[in-house]
Amino acid sequence: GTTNERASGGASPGASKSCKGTDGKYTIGMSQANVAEPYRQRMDDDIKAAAKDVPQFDVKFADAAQDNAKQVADVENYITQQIDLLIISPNEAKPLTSVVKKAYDKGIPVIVLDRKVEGDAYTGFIGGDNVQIGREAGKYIAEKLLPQGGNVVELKGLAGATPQAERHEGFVEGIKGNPKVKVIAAASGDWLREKGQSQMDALLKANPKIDVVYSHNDPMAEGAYLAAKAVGREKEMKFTGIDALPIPSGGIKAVEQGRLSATFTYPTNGKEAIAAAKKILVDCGTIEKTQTLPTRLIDASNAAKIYAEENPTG
Amino acid sequence: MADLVRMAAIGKRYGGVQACHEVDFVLGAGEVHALLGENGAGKSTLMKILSGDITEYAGSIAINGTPVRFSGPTDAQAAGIAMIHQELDLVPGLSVADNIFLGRELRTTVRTVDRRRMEREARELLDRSGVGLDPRRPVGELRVGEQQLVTIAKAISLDARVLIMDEPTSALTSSEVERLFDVIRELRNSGVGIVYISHRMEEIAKVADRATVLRNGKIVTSFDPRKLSTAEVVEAMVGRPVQTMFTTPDSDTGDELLRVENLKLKARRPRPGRRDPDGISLTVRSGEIVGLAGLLGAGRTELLETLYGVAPGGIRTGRILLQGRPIRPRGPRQVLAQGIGFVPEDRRASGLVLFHSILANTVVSSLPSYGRLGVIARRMERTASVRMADRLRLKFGRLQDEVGTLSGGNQQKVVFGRMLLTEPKLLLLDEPTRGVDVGAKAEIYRLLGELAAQGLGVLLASSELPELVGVCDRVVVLRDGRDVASFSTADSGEGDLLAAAMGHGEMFDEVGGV
Amino acid sequence: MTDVQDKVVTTDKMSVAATLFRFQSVFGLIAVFVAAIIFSPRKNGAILFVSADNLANVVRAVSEIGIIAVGMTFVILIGGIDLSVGAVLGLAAVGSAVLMVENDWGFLPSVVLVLAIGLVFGALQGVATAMIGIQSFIVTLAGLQIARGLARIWSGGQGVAIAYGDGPKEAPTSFALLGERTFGGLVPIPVIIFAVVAIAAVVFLRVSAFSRHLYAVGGNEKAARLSGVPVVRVKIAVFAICGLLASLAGIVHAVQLNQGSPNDGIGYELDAIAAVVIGGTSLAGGRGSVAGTVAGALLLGVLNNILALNNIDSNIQLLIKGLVIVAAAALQRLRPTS
Amino acid sequence: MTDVQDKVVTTDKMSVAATLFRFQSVFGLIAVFVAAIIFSPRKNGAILFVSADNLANVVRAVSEIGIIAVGMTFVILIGGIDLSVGAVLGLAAVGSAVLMVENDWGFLPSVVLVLAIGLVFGALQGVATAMIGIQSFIVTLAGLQIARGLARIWSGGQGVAIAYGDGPKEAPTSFALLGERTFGGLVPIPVIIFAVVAIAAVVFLRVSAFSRHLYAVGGNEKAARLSGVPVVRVKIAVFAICGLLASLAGIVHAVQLNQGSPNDGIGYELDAIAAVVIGGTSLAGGRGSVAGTVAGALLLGVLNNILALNNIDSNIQLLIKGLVIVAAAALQRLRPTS
Ligand SMILES: Nc1ncnc2c1ncn2[C@@H]1O[C@H](COP(=O)(O)OP(=O)(O)OP(=O)(O)O)[C@@H](O)[C@H]1O
Ligand SMILES: Nc1ncnc2c1ncn2[C@@H]1O[C@H](COP(=O)(O)OP(=O)(O)OP(=O)(O)O)[C@@H](O)[C@H]1O
Ligand SMILES: [Mg+2]
Ligand SMILES: [Mg+2]
Repeated sequence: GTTNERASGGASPGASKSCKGTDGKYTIGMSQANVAEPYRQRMDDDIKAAAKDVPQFDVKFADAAQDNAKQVADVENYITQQIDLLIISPNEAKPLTSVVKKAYDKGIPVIVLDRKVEGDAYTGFIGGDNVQIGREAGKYIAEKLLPQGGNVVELKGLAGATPQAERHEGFVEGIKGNPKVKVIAAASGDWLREKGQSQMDALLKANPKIDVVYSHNDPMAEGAYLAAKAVGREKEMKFTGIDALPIPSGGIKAVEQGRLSATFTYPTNGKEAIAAAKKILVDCGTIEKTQTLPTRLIDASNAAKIYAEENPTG
Repeated sequence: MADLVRMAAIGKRYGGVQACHEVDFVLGAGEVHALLGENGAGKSTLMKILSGDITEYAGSIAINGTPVRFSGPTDAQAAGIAMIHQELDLVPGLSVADNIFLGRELRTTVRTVDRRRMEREARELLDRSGVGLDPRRPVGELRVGEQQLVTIAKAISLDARVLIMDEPTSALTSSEVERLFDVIRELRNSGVGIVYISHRMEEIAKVADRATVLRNGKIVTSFDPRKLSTAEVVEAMVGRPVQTMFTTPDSDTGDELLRVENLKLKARRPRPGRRDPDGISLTVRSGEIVGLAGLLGAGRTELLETLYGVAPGGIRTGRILLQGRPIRPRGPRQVLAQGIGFVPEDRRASGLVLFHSILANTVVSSLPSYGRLGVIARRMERTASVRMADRLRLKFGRLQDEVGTLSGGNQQKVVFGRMLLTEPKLLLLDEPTRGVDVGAKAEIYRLLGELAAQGLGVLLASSELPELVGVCDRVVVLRDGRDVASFSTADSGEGDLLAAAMGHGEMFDEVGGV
Repeated sequence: MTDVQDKVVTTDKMSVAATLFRFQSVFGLIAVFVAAIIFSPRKNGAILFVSADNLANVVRAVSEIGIIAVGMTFVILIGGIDLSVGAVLGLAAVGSAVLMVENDWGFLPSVVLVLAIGLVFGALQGVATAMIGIQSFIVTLAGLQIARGLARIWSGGQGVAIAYGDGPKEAPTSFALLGERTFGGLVPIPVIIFAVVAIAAVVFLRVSAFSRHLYAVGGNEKAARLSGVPVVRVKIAVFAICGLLASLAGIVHAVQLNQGSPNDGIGYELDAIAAVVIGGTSLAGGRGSVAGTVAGALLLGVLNNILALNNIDSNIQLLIKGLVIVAAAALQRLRPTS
Repeated sequence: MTDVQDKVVTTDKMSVAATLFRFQSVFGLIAVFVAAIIFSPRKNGAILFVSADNLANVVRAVSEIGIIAVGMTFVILIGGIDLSVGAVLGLAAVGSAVLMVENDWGFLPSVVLVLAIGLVFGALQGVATAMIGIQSFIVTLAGLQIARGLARIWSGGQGVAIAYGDGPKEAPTSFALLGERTFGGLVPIPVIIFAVVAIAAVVFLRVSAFSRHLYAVGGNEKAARLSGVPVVRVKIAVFAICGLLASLAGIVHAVQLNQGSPNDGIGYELDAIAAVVIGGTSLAGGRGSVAGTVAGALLLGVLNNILALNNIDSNIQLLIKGLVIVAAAALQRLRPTS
């Protein structure tokens, strides 16, 4: 959920206990919701890369394969292993709340990524704001791509997934400013490239005039692009995505290569998570209770530069 | 004597086949009524109608004068009609006792299954038919013959007024058959009406009070079997005189084809009830038909399976020589390639794909010989199939028909024909005439004679002593997985075989002459 | 009649080997248990795997799959399969959440309705396979999609969070108890539910006439029919039981996760089938036991736990689990009667 | 054995009904086609569904499932099942991308290696089921996990994007051609590949001795073995063919999406099985045809297309698809000989 938490500053009382300074050795457990999503795989990769620079850290990874129950078990196993800090990217908020609290109550500092758990039994949350991203995308389409108005089709993520609802909600707000922008159709692409493609096949068929395709993530946008290209209509319309993963198959490259007009970063926060962990464990410091990272618009003007920044080694 | 069962103008059609046509059948209380006829004459169909298995038919049935129309087997059972089906219908995973009481389990006062009582009563029932089977054994572990005895016990346990036995003895040897006859006589004396179907002619005269012959779904005649000779009965069934059942072989045998020396198989994982070869020696010459005799579980089937390379894994000692060269049977493909064919005991389970065509079933073993490069020449396989069907006098509609719609004997011929198409030197036959009618049997015997005359060797396992004596040149008797005697049929009879099979001479007189 | 005492077949010889094989999945479980202790990481001298807390976690984690697998055992025993159980679990989880939270129903009526839905859904699948004669694989494959669609529609596509209390839009606190632990905070209630279901199933299979019918339908349907076994009724009942247990698992799922989501239970059917098969029940029907299934489910749970405790890479975990399933199934082949 | 499947027997008289049933999946397809035309949305008087473009899309969309389903037909004909095809598709998609992009291999060697991997993977599953005797459901359930794990490891967990060109880290442009359209930009190459596979399979099943063996194994394995059919070899070959076709579908998948991702093909196995069963092939083995499977796949494709063209809610789509699958399977039961 995106319910706004009171931003309560100070570190939790449990956090300081685990700090053993620079001489300590720390085992960090990272509980990932589903590595089958490129975004989350990249999150793991970012954490791995960032942790390399902290010699005291040993990070373990677990994949819940999109199953809340499995993720609960993963966290419990971390508690059994007596890890020093938990990073969790929850599959869904509510089901993970109680087990995260359990860890937190045992004195394990918890950094929650991407999707908040309920209550305040965690040390810090770092994430993006999907409503905000949707809003930015809406504004971008309403102001930059279709100032004169036009027809938009929306490719949604998996029905039932929170980001899907939020990216939709923000988008609707974002295009409000320009009443001539009309959403003429929406279809569910389940976050998948091929689903985006086949849904777009039908949308193209049913809608002779489409100006913009707003997709809830980059893979579906790419799929939609391929569908349009197959019938030679890719030049008639523009495509936007979300996520902007700095990987070869990610959205930044797609923008750089001109398939997508724009995409919006949804930061994985891997780097930030390790930095926060370092602050808690090594520096015996405190972290912000909530750290929301802003989204960035990626378009043709900055795609190449940002890709290079995010992948310093090439 | 009141009519227990009166079936009037019964008709049943399967597609183009009229299985029963205007059949009137009457069974009295305390009567053993034999139902005779060729394969496919409609015997099983008629009885399935009576036992509620088939519910769509023409005509009417009355029990004790009351008209009935059953909606299923349970219905018929409630009316006192029980049937032993031709195909053994048991549940392999359940115990003997559970099978016997399936569908009408004995309960305790709290409605749970009373296992102890079921086992006790099952044991009593089995003892009554003379079978010392442990009622707790899973039926899947039993031999075919033992399973047949279980189905008999199950039918008896129903305390039916009408008991239908559809080929109850096809997998039994003479001693079990004798015991069954004792039971039948006992039931008859207590007023049960029994319908007895069998292709073993010698049984009919022994047990039946009356016999009715069906041909092509119609009643041909009805008579007292004790007053007619077997030849006359056979003529009524087939519709023409059948000269000699058994073509006396010329014994014009040639070189040694198969030699088995002290064959033993020690199974890696022994299965209860299996009797693997434990020191068997025998020979088969080309042109010779050698019989294998033995009691239930003597190890005949297991010997043939070992020779064909399909016995379960284990250590095999002793030697097997084919035309003087030692062979190591590893599997049907390899053994077939060496010129040994095998006709298994249970044609439905291990012989045929019932829902595939006659054509497909006939040619499956000899496919490489039709066409080249793995492509089938349809004309060639068709020709071969037709030729084989003619040669075996197969009774069928079209080659495309499903084999499952043929009568049992004709199904058997298809399995037979398949092996002949591989042009074997040696045929291993396991109960090849089980469930086959007399006419077809005579043809199979004639065929065996012909094949032998052409130099083929045959090893024939059978539970029918008349068949062994009539068809074979020589009979080897097995007991407990060993060969215990060998007879030339020219100078020994069924009594000698039986005595040897049982391991003592007491039974000699009892079953002596048939 | 002559006396034939000498022909009594002795069963003694098969005893030892057969007994071993009969309880093979139990032995497999023990073997895996011992292996787990050996491979378990240690902390401060303590073997993490055998800590009471961890063992409780292991069993709690398999309780849902276990409950489903018991129902699946019944279905597989009659020679069928039920691919819809995961989706029915999701439907039931959504149902409990929506009824108690959004409709403010009480504990009992909600649970009863949800169980009834599972029962009826299963029974309908049973009707399709028993009366129309469609193969259960297909019926339940379609059932999977239908149940999942219904769950999505009922929940409005979103997970429905469960908050407890007496107010409106709150679930009765009695429901929360189902997710708690008892016996000094050690034994989770879901484990107790699983245990009760398993024991009831074992006893049921042992003493009821229905169980004989069930084995008969799976072992030889024609023979069962000819013996007067009500084949159609048995099949419908079995699918209904399986649906009922799947929805029971869904309730347990919802209470453990404080939420009912339409995407709950995706893929659980395959885990349940794996547990059943590892437990020695034949997919061909007619042979197997609930005790084996329980052992199979625990075996998978221990395996998951020990892989996780050792932080094996999730991709490597996939490989190892695949290989263990094959190995366990291969072991089944060693039993004397195939 | 081909005689038991959809073969026209010209010489003999056969009732109209029987003929109708023989081609029932084809009639089912026609029925769905007609329904699609009726329910198709119209734009400016034109029926959207029947536009050449849309029809090409329909067939393109089913080409991967279709290719897989052809292999699945073989496996189901021998009485087996292959749950690993979706994962093998993913593995093959990853393989083609990694080899051509990251390892800079040429078109031919990459394709050959990827196909070989699918073939060997399938063959190994065949060995496990034919020689060890484990049920194929279990073997391929494990195979699914293993293939998925391998794909994840090979790709590093991320989809590998395919860019075309002559430079390093670029795939040969010849590969891109596979995703193009031909015959005036109308017919997608994947459709042609699917058609070739299907026709080859139909011809193969009709004329080869191997196919007789295959039907025999599926019809009665014991009888087949005793008749000298090389049962083990047939089984291994069939699973190998299925793996090969799944990896061919994976290559097609990669080229159509310009990427190979380890998560490609999740759940495709169930779609493929549905196509086979709707096409009239019996899950019990020994009965069925590739022509039916093709009709089944097209039927599902048309259904998907028309639901999407009408913008039906995705949850309702699940319900409708479930019901259509059951209805199609129920129709199968009407054939004269069960
Ligand atoms: N289910 C069936 N479908 C089609 N035809 C059948 C079916 N059952 C029997 N028939 C046919 O009906 C006829 C009578 O068969 P039935 O089984 O009654 O013969 P039978 O006298 O018992 O022969 P056998 O001595 O071989 O047992 C045969 O021609 C047979 O092919
Ligand atoms: N416990 C068992 N488990 C599996 N198969 C068995 C078992 N007992 C016997 N068999 C097999 O069952 C088949 C039938 O045995 P059957 O009852 O026909 O024996 P039989 O023919 O009377 O005796 P013989 O061994 O002399 O042939 C044979 O193939 C035999 O190997
Ligand atoms: Mg008969
Ligand atoms: Mg025998």
